[in-house]
Amino acid sequence: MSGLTLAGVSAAYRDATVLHEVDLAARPGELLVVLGPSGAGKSTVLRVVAGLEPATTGRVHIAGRDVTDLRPGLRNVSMVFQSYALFPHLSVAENIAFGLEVRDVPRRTARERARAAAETVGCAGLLGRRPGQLSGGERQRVALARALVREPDVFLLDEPLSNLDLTLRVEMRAELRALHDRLGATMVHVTHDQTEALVLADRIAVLRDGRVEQVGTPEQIWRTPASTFVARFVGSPAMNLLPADAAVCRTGDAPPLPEQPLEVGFRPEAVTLDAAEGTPATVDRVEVIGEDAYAYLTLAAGHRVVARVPAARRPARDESVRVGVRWADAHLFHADSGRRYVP
Amino acid sequence: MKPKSLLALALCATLALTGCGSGASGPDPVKLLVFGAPEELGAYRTLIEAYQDARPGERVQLIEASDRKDLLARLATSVAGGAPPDVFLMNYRFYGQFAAKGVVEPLDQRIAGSTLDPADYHPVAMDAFKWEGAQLCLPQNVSSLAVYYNRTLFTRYGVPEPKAGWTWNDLVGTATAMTRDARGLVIKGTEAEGAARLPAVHGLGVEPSIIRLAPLVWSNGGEIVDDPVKPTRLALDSPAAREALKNLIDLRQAYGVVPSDAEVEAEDDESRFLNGRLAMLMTSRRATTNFRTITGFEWDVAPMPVYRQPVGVLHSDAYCMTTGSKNKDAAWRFMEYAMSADGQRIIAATGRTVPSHIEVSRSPAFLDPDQPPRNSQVFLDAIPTVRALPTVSTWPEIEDLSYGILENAIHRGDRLDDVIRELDVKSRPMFARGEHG
Amino acid sequence: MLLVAGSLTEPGLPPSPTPQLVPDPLSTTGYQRAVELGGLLRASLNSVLVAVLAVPLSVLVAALAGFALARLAPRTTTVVVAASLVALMVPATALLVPRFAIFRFLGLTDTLVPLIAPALLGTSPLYVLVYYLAFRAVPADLYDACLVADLSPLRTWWRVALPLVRPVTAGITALTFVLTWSNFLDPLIYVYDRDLFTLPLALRSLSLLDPTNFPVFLAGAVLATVPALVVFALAQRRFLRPDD
Amino acid sequence: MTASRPAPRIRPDTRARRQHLLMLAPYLVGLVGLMLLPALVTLALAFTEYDLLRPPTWVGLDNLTALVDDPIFRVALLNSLVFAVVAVPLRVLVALGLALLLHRRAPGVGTARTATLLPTAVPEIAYGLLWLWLFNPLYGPINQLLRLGGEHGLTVLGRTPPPWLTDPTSARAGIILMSLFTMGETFVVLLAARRALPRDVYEMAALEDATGWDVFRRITLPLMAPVLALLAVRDAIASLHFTFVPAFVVTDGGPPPYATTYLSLFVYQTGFEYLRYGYAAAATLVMMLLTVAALLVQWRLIRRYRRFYQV
Repeated sequence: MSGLTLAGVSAAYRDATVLHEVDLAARPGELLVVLGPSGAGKSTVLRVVAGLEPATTGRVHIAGRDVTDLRPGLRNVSMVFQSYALFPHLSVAENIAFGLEVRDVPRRTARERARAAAETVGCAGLLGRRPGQLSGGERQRVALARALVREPDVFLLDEPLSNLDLTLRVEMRAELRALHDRLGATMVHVTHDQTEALVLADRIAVLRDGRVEQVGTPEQIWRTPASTFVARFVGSPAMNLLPADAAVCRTGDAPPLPEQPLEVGFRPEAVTLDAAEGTPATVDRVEVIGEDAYAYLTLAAGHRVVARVPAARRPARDESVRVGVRWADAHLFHADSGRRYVP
Repeated sequence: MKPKSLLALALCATLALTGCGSGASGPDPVKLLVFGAPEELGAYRTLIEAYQDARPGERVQLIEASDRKDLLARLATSVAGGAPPDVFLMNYRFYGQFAAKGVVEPLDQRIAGSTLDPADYHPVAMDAFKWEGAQLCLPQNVSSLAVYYNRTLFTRYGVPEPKAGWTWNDLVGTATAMTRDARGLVIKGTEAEGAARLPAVHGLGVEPSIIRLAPLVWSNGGEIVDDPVKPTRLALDSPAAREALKNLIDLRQAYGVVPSDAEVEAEDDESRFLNGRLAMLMTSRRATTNFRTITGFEWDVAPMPVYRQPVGVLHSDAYCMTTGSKNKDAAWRFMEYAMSADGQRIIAATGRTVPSHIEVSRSPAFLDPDQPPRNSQVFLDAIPTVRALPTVSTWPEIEDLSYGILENAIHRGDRLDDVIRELDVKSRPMFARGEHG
Repeated sequence: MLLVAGSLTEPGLPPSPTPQLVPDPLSTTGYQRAVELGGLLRASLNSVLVAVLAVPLSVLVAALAGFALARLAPRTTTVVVAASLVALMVPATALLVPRFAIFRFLGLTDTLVPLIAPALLGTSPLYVLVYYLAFRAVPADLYDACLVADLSPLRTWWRVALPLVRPVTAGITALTFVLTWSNFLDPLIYVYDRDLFTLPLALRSLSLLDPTNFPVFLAGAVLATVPALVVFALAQRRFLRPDD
Repeated sequence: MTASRPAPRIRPDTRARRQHLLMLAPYLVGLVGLMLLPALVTLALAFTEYDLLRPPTWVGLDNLTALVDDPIFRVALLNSLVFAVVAVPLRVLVALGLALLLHRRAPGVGTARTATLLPTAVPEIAYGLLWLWLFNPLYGPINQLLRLGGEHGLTVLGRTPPPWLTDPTSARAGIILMSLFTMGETFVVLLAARRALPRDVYEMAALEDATGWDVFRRITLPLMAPVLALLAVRDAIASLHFTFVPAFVVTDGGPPPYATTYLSLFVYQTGFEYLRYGYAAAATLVMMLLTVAALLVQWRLIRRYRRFYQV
């Protein structure tokens, strides 16, 4: 069976610990997205798995093998770097076949497999070129092909889409997903882009300051964020977060609040501006994005809230509105730890 | 190519080279270190070939340095590194530092046990290489200064040729009469730079050095150093020495008969003579080899001019054996040959030397009437009068120092008192560091 | 003006070493005599031999060492780089005597080996440092990619790192060649045998000729310069081009 | 964050480490065996009296105190410093001028660049021989050129052409002149540095209608200052070494008494001609201390400009 397990893995760079006893597993054939802001240690996770950084504690298993003490080349992983790390002095074909030749696969076989891999990712027409002559998207494909050709136990992708422009990114995102579905390979994909994570992932692991904040399906991450951090990191504009006792008009079925310091989070979608008994608020500014509009409001008590409204029915600036929150879509968090409150 | 094979290739190449570098089999050849102009080196190669022909099985390797400084650097480095040459050729003025430091093997015992008879050689040369009573080196030549002159030019301008017994004033007069411009008119070359007419022929060439100055000072009754055996300072402040020095400087400063410094830099005296643009040149026998290539005019030698009594200065190079030599017996056999009448004849034939072997020096090998200079007898006549300069170990430094000061004196016209004082003050520490034999 | 002088002086060297004022009708005699007196032919062969062995070896050593420095732990690197900087300050004259003792101990005096030996330190530690900087400037991801592909360091160096710094190699090869080719002090001290003389040494004996013999020593200088110029011109095309 | 990761390091994989050390080994052998050890031996000898022929004897600091009183050493030191002060800025300026002139693509620029580099390629001895001829006071091309149009061996201005090799000032100037043409390496670095300057700054200047001089003074010079400073220091260090062959071959330390006796030549002469190796070693020590001082300056400059000039 293939798959990947990190058990209590810590890693350090110079003297600073960048990973704190991370436990993480990717099931065989699963596309696991590691999501987090810059400096969260996402890339370090990949590099520890690949063996490019040593783990100071814990074990790494790939396909059931303990690879913690193996050098990178013996772990049977492929990696797509953020910069693609194509060798500028080699042609595309040589780049793809590079890993095979090194393993003394016969030349002819290597070339055939390289061609096959190139076809899989749709860059077979580029085989004779040099990386310098390729566009960003083409380089990305070549890098993917180079990873594919090795038929590894795990694919490691380090922000492979971050250097592409938006259109291309959306396109490649879909292709990547399709590719994964076709290959059925175990992939670990690192990104800071929550949309990318939500679209691509079988499961998402949210990383914060070298610790795993939450692991779950995109659905779980979206619906039941385990902490205020996850809640705010996923979704754009970020989830509103207020003290639970703030004076907000709760609409829908709203159970009484427990008697402890809590924070309430709700996405802009959960805000209504025309609640009859709503909390009074002023509109600071309005952003229109196509059919939708986001209204930035200041509540009477001074809290700031973002609301999503249909563009056609957006309020004007400085207009006074009455705000209500659909309580069914609200999340409660412990005010001190930021963890989710489970009644 | 795989990187490993590349590495292997480089390694092999280096090894192969090491292998071929260490070269031929058999006993190590005797290493002979000499310096000289390319022509001079040819003379030593001839000698070595003759030796190897005469004694099959013996091998001598010539190590060539291009000048005395290179030779010193090589000798010192190789001695320090523990692999000195077996024999080196060294002027007595410079061998002091090696003698004082025990680098030169005393030869008395070997001489006693060989066919070589010290009495066969000019004693003044043999004595110059005695250090603390022991014979350290064997002089291959005994030479002194002479005045080479361009006979053709003298004939053309109707100036009487220099002859034995001439005085310093005669020399100045002759030189003045021979300093001519391009049209052949006598001119004064004192303002050579920027003057309307430059001399096309200069009357005299002389190096501003102690070895050139010494015989003049001695001839005038003066001394170069305070004590010839254990010198502590230059003694040029005596009236006799002052006069000789002043006269030397005046050649340039007052009479302009010697080329200016720029002219020397452009064309040194030896080539100036070779090119027929110098009437007289005061130099040693060494120049002869070079001058024998002259085809355009006739030339000859005359003795040095005299102040009060004729005195010459010794020029002598000797074969010295290093104490560190690992091949002393073979080295000695070569030295014996080089010093023998045969060996001396070979070197004499090149014209470069006045043989130290008395018999050879009087034989046609040296006095060959067919080879210029016709008047080689001049060199032999001078031998009884020659004196040696001190062999203090720091003499090379003193010569370098004095050369610079004298050069400035002659060409820049520094005040005589300053020159003498500067020579004295700056050379004292060098004398103080010196060791004597 | 200086530019004109600088550019014209050198290329102007080969055609006419004869000035107008001094008539020197036989311009090739200079070359003939230079060859005879200096033994320039034999010396050229020796110089070529030394260069052919020393230059590749030197570049190899420098490239390997520079790569290793770029990839080793910072502490090792710091020590070696500092030592190299110190070594750069040592004047050549300070090395002659101790080196002579070493070569004698190894029985290598009077061979060409001491002339090739400096290749062991890349001819000058400077070149190792240049390689070190060049290899360090290669994007880290490329090295990581090699690690993931299980390339040994040696193969990483050969397959990836070295091709990436080709301009540097061209430049260093040229400089190494020139340094080796014009090395003068080493042969002066270590080589006895006239048959092992290298060009600079042969030229040295020409430099003692009289100033009026300049056609001879200029001829020698020209002979010695041409190969260096050719190598340099070839190489500089490479190391000046990439940023064109 | 991947891109900003500093120098690549691998985990302490013993196999890779061993291979890397193996790759470093030949150089280490050479560095230690052929440079550091010999240098150390020589520096140790600075505290001895050693004539190369007899075993050295320990004299402590005597050599150094003697150096202080040695007029020749002082002259040599002064000569070296003067050379560094005069020649180094000139070399850097010439290189800078040429780099600025030749950084653009234009017809003939390639040839000019090659020409600028070529003198650097000439073997030192050959270069010395060449200049020996060029400087020849009567027959040398330089003075022949200067004499063109003048009469009786004078220049057009009616003055004597410089007696290159016989007058101390001219000789020093001559050595400096010789050194000016061998700034090829400096030129290459400056050329690269000039090209690395951001283009938009110059476009900005063009919009402001700045004159060429203004652009140079206010933009190019400040931006290139760190590189220039580094090169100057490097050159100053190197100048201690590259004065040797010219002084050895061309002027032999003269004109008298010691106009072009530089430290390097002084060390060679005292060590190998006068056989005062210990004393020469002490002078070497002084030379190296000077170099260390220069390096410290350089190091500070690097630290100051690290952001500017990423080595």
